[in-house]
Amino acid sequence: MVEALGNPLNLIIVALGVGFLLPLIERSSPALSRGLFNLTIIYQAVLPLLWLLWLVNGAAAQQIQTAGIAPPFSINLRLGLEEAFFVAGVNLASLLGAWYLGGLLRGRAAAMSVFLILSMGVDGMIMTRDLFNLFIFIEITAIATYGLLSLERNAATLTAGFKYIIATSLASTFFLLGVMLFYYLTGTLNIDGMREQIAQVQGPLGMVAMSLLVAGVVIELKPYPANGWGLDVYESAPTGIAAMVSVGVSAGALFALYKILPLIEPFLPALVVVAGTTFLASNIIGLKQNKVRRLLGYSSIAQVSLLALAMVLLTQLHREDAMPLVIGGLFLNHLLAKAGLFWLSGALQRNAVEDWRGLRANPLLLAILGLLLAALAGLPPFPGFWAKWELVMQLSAGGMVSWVALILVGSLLEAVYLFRWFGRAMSPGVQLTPAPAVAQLLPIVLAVLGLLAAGHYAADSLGLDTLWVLLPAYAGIALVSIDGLPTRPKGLITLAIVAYYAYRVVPVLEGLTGLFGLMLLGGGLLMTAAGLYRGDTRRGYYALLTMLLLSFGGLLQADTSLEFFLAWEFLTVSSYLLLCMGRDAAPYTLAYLIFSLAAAFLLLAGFGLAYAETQSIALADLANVKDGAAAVLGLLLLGFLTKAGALGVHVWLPGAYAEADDDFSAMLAAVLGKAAVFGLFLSVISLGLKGGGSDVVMYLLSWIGLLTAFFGALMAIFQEDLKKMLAYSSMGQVGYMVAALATGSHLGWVAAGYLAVNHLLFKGLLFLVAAGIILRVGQREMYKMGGLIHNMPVSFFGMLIAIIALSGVPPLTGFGGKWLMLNALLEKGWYWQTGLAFFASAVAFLYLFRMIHTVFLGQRKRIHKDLRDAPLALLIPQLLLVFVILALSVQPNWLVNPIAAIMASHLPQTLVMHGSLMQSGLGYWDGFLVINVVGAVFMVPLLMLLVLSRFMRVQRVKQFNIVFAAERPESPETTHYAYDFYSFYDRALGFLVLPRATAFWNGVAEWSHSMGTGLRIFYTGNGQTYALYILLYVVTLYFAVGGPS
Amino acid sequence: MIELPLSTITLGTGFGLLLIGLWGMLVRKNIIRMVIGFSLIDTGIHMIMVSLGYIRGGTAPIIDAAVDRATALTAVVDPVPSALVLTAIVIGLGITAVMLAYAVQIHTHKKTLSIDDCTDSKW
Amino acid sequence: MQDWPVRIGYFLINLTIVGLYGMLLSGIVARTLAKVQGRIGIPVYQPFIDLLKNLGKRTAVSHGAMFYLGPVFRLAGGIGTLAFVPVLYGSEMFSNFNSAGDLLLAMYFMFFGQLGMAIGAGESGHPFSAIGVARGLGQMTAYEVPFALAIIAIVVQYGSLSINDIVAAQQGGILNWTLFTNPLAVIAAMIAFLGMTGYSPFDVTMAPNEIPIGPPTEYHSSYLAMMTMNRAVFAGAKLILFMDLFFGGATNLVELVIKTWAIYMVAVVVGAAFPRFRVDQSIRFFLRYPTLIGIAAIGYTQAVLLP
Amino acid sequence: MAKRLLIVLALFLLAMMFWEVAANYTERTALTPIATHYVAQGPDEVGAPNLVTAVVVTYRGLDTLGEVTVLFLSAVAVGLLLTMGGLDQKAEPPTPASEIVETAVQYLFPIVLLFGAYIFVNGHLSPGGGFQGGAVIASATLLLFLALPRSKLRHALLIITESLSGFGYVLVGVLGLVLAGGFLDNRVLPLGDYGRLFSAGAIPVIYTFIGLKVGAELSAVLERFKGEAS
Repeated sequence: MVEALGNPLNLIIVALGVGFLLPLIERSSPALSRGLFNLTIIYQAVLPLLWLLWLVNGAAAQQIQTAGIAPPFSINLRLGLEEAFFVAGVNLASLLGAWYLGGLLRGRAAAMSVFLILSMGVDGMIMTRDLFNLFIFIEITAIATYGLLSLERNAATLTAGFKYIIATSLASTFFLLGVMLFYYLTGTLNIDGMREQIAQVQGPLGMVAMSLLVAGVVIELKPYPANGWGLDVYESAPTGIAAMVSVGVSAGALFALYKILPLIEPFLPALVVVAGTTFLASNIIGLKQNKVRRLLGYSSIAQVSLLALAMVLLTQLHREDAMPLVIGGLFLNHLLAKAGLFWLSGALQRNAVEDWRGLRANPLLLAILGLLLAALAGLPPFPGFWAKWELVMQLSAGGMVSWVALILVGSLLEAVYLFRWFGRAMSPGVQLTPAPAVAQLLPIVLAVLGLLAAGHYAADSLGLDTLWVLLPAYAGIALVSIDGLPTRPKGLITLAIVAYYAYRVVPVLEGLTGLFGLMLLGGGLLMTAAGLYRGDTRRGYYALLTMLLLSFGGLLQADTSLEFFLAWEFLTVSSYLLLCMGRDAAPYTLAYLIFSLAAAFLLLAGFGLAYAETQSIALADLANVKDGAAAVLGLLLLGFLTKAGALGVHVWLPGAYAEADDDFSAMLAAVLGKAAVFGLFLSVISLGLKGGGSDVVMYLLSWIGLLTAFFGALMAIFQEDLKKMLAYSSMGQVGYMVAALATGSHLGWVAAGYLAVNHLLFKGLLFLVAAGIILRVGQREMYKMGGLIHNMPVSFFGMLIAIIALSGVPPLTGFGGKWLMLNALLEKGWYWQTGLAFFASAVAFLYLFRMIHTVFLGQRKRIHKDLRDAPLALLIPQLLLVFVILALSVQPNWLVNPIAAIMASHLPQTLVMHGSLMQSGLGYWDGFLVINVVGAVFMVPLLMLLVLSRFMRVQRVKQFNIVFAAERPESPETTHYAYDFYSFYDRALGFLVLPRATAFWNGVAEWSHSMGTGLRIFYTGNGQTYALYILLYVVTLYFAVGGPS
Repeated sequence: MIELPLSTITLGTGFGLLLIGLWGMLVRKNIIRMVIGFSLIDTGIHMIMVSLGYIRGGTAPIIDAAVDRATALTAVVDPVPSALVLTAIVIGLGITAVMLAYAVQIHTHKKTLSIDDCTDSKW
Repeated sequence: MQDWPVRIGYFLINLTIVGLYGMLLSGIVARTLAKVQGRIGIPVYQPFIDLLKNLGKRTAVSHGAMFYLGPVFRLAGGIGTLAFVPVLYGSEMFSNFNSAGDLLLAMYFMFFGQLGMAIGAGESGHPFSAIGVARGLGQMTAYEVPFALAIIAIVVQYGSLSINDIVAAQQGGILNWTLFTNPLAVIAAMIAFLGMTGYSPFDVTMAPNEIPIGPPTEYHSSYLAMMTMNRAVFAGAKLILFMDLFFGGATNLVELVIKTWAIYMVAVVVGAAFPRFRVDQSIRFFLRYPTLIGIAAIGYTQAVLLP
Repeated sequence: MAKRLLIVLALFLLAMMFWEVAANYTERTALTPIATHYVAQGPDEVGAPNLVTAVVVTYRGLDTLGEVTVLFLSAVAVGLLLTMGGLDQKAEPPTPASEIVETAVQYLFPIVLLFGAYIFVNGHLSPGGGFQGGAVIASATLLLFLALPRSKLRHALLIITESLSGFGYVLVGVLGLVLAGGFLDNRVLPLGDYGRLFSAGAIPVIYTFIGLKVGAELSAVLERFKGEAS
């Protein structure tokens, strides 16, 4: 009996038997028919899952005969691992889908039967090994879909349905013709039999047969541009049905393609082109789309064609062993995420993307949306991430670099429109309509959970220490569950977790990773602690922050490029979401994400190229790359530079740094930016010293670094917004590090490490001071402040120390960085760059002075009379940073010696230390002596002034005790010279900082949008035109591949 | 003049019907006419299917008094395409019925049967 | 290496000499300018009188702590710069604390006083101070470029960042001076020098007619006295630096006086002859030909001097 | 016009493809190995003289089950589409048929039904079968509608017939799985005497189910299209 229940054929038998009976049963007992339907659909889902389990555990693939007669004389089916996987996926989706559809199905026996038979039809498409039988199942699926489409009765659905019928019936007509020709040529209908007889499929008839067969299946997969009919259905069908079409029917078609691949060898290249074009075109057109369902339609088509692309490419490469992870991962990802999103859009009854505003008021829905979108975009820990990784590695190893590029570009575009949607949901807006019923949400939640589980499993299958590498995500999820607590306890919990984590992790790290471990985790802890000054509700903030900080650990501990990339993506995701929490961050978050993802994809491409050469994903093996060293280095550097905000790709930076929450800005600029520097270090250490092309890359890098430094500083001086100024300043400072790294000398790398530490200290300090100011003043426009030194002396002191440390004026830490860097540049013989570095560091004085002057000096506004200094929670971290800066100023060796030792393990040491005296090849510097001399020299006039004024009763004067234009001014607004402070500089050099990069990227965006417009002109909405495209597709395929003999 | 084999003629006719049907489907604006076009395509396909299964000089694959088992192997046409065509006909019928039902509903909702007016969703 | 008290003593001697010399120099300059403009002008000792007068005056007002510290920073910057530059070549007594750092240290330390002063002046709340600082800093970024390029050129030329090494390399005859071995660098540096001294045409920072004396507007009495002192020391330090780098340094005080006086006169003469640039004009000026000359100097050094 | 040109071009190219097939097609002179098996072994394995039926019902029984499913689905789809808020109700009342026709139909209707039943019961012996029989039955319904537009079918009966015969078909298939060699094996019943009505195992049973089901479904479809006009 149990055995009978486990017969895979039951998938067909039970669905049909129940399907036929339901209308009858409904007449006597609707409740019974519902119960039977539920039972059946659960059975249909459980059975293949069990089989999957058995097969994974070593059961043999099932060959199922019918009619008691052996194939090829009868029809046979197969349930192997891949079939079981697809069937289980599809049936799971239809189970959840039926649950979601609920009311639409219930009470309509006819609809329930059709739904059952639809998923049965897909199962059949997957399992059958007979070509004509495949055609039957295709038709069953198609007609069931036609029936379900009619559940919603309006003009759009009906016309879309009719177009769908025309298209699919044409496709199956061609398929049928192809099948018949195959039968004529091979004398069998059995797919395995045909494979044996494949030699017969040749000549003019073979060509036509193959092209018809391919066309039939390919059109089912909705290739661009012959896919308008599919999109119309996605847009107008009931969401539950659209989801089934998108995931179920497509899965069947995909599997059909998989089955016929061996029969159509000559068409593989054409298939690749078709799938690639469709993937790219759909994603480009998606950019223009502002209705969610059609958007999901484009995404669906893109994902399915990506699956097809991966399938065919891996077949061509004979890497079938990679298919389970790649195809399985991508499929499951698409299945659950896409269905979940369709359901969500239906449950919320919002179609226009614009209508999703205000979803942030409901954290649960927002979380669901975010997780599903993240999954769809291929972010970790979801299965798509692992699949994409493996795919890129395999394709790179196979030398298919241009396909890697296409896949990455397409994925990026997809992320753009998906996260634009998410951005809308994060924007403030109207309150939600009443929240959807739990019954509708539950399947969606289950889909999310399924995705998480699948992601975990996929990571396992890659042989990772899954719990450990996914720790950031899990910790984040765990913290979400205590999100109800008040803010400060949550902050303390985060601190405790991260502190313990750092305590465990940092001591284990060595060398460079140890240095960055201290910086990233130590700095992260400090900034987190500073964030405790905020007591307002910050939903999810600490959960994400924990994720971010733990990902630092992942980044540092990564031994393989996979682990590195994973941690990197975690960083991207968590920082993006944290950024989204900024009150007015919405317009900037998308740019942040796009550039971050672009950076990540560049890294991925770089790692892929490295893997292609070394067949290893160990980071240590990056150094073994030889021929492709320059290319790998270039890609990695481009990726890290994008994340670091180098000139040209910096456009995301100011908005992001400025609009993030104030304490998170400090984290972003001071700490997170160092992750990119770490990456730069990593790539340069592994690949920068290989000579040849690498030298060119490093030379270019030096220019990029210094131009970034210069333009960062130059743009900073024109900002009125305090945080934007700091943002540009950060950009510039990173430029120096880049340039120092580019030298590829011991001295230069010491400089880079020193600059990084120093930047962490002073930029963290500056952003924290800024946070305090903004908290008190409620403003970011600097010219609306002024004279705050009297109210906020400690903050002033902090900023003073920070700007001296930044400016590079001795005796504070900044000079050490400048000295090391300039020495390194000069030693390298990069004189022009050195000149530019001088210029850039001089320009920095301008914004530094402006910042401290405009905020703290000059005339105080009347409304600011009673402001107090920043809260203690902010001041203590500031003072800590001040203390560290001062300590390192007195003893620069405490910093330089360890860094020099670390770098000496990579390069011969050129920086020589005699006690406190440092010697480079050109010059020398004794930091300890300098600060003593300066201290002493400072004492002289100070004492002098003290002595002199002892005899005088110095009186503190009132604010307006000045004479200005022969008047005593009365109003601080007119007297505080602050707005457009460097207008003359603008006149002199302003032409350099016209927003060219922004214009360029806007141009790119506009261009892609108009590409989208251009590409979608094919979608006229006319069913006849669509039929014509299909016809043209068929003939094009035929003539492109072979044509008449 | 070369004498064409029987099945070549039916094959050609099938292709011809298919093309005519396609023409109807692509050019006629009236949905009902498009459905008729589809029916023609279907019929064309069926003719092609049967033709492909034809064996020179064969008869219906029914083994009874007319064709005994001994000679059957050389006397009958391939039964498989005949079986398949039966299935295909039924499926074609099913699709045609659904198409017509859609046409009826479209007419109810839009008061038109012109395919050019059925562009509710695009881009 | 001697004991600290001795070194400090030496430095104090240096400081005094340079300070006095700087004061004298400003008197001479004032006098010279007056002659050029057809006035009688002040006696050369007038700066000393002014200084004493200012020191003796009572100061009654302060705008706050930073305002108070501004002149301290300023003067410390001047003295410090001097501390890091060797005054006479080959003399231990006149080598100051040159061992603390190389040319880069001296270059960056020059900003110390400027920045401190700017912040102090800012607290006064006087718009003229802010305007003056803005202009001063803006102009500074511009003349820094040819100056830095010239420095790079000679560092390339002499293969060292050490001021002592650079002076040493110029010994043994007038033709060994940078002035003759690398004239392009010297031209670039001297144009930058014009900007540094703040004489016309680059005197828009102080611009006595527009923003009465700019940054120090609110400073008076002993504050002003300290600034006057600084101007003497700082000018002296800068002159010595230029002399060391471009004019062969000096081995005795007489040589020092002659050379620095001559260098200073360049600025004075030019200042007497040209009207004032607007600040954006001067920025563009420095970034045009002087910068090109600086670039040419590096090119020349690399292409002609090194091989 | 450009579109028309494109259509012509597409059809021309398609015609070229077809020409390739037709021109290179050679009429087959021998059966394929599989067909040979059917012809040679079919009568023994399946016991049906009509080999097409043998292939349809047994060898490719799954296809046929699918085919029945397709028909079922399209009947349901038509039902879903045309019942709820369905047809235009403003159609003119149909003109009644002449008395001769009405009378003739009363006599013909049962005969046509009987003929349909004959066709599907004998499907394994002679040309015909469940689908053909079912279609004939449906043509009886059509005749009825043409002659007596106001006539109604008994829905309950239709649904019961449809459901039970469909279920019965599946059940017979399952019996094959349990009692004989596999799903849809016709040898659950004895093959009987070759060429007799009660022979070829379950084929006549299956064809009966199919005939009833197809007849019921097509009739239902016809009634849907007729609408509620009355």
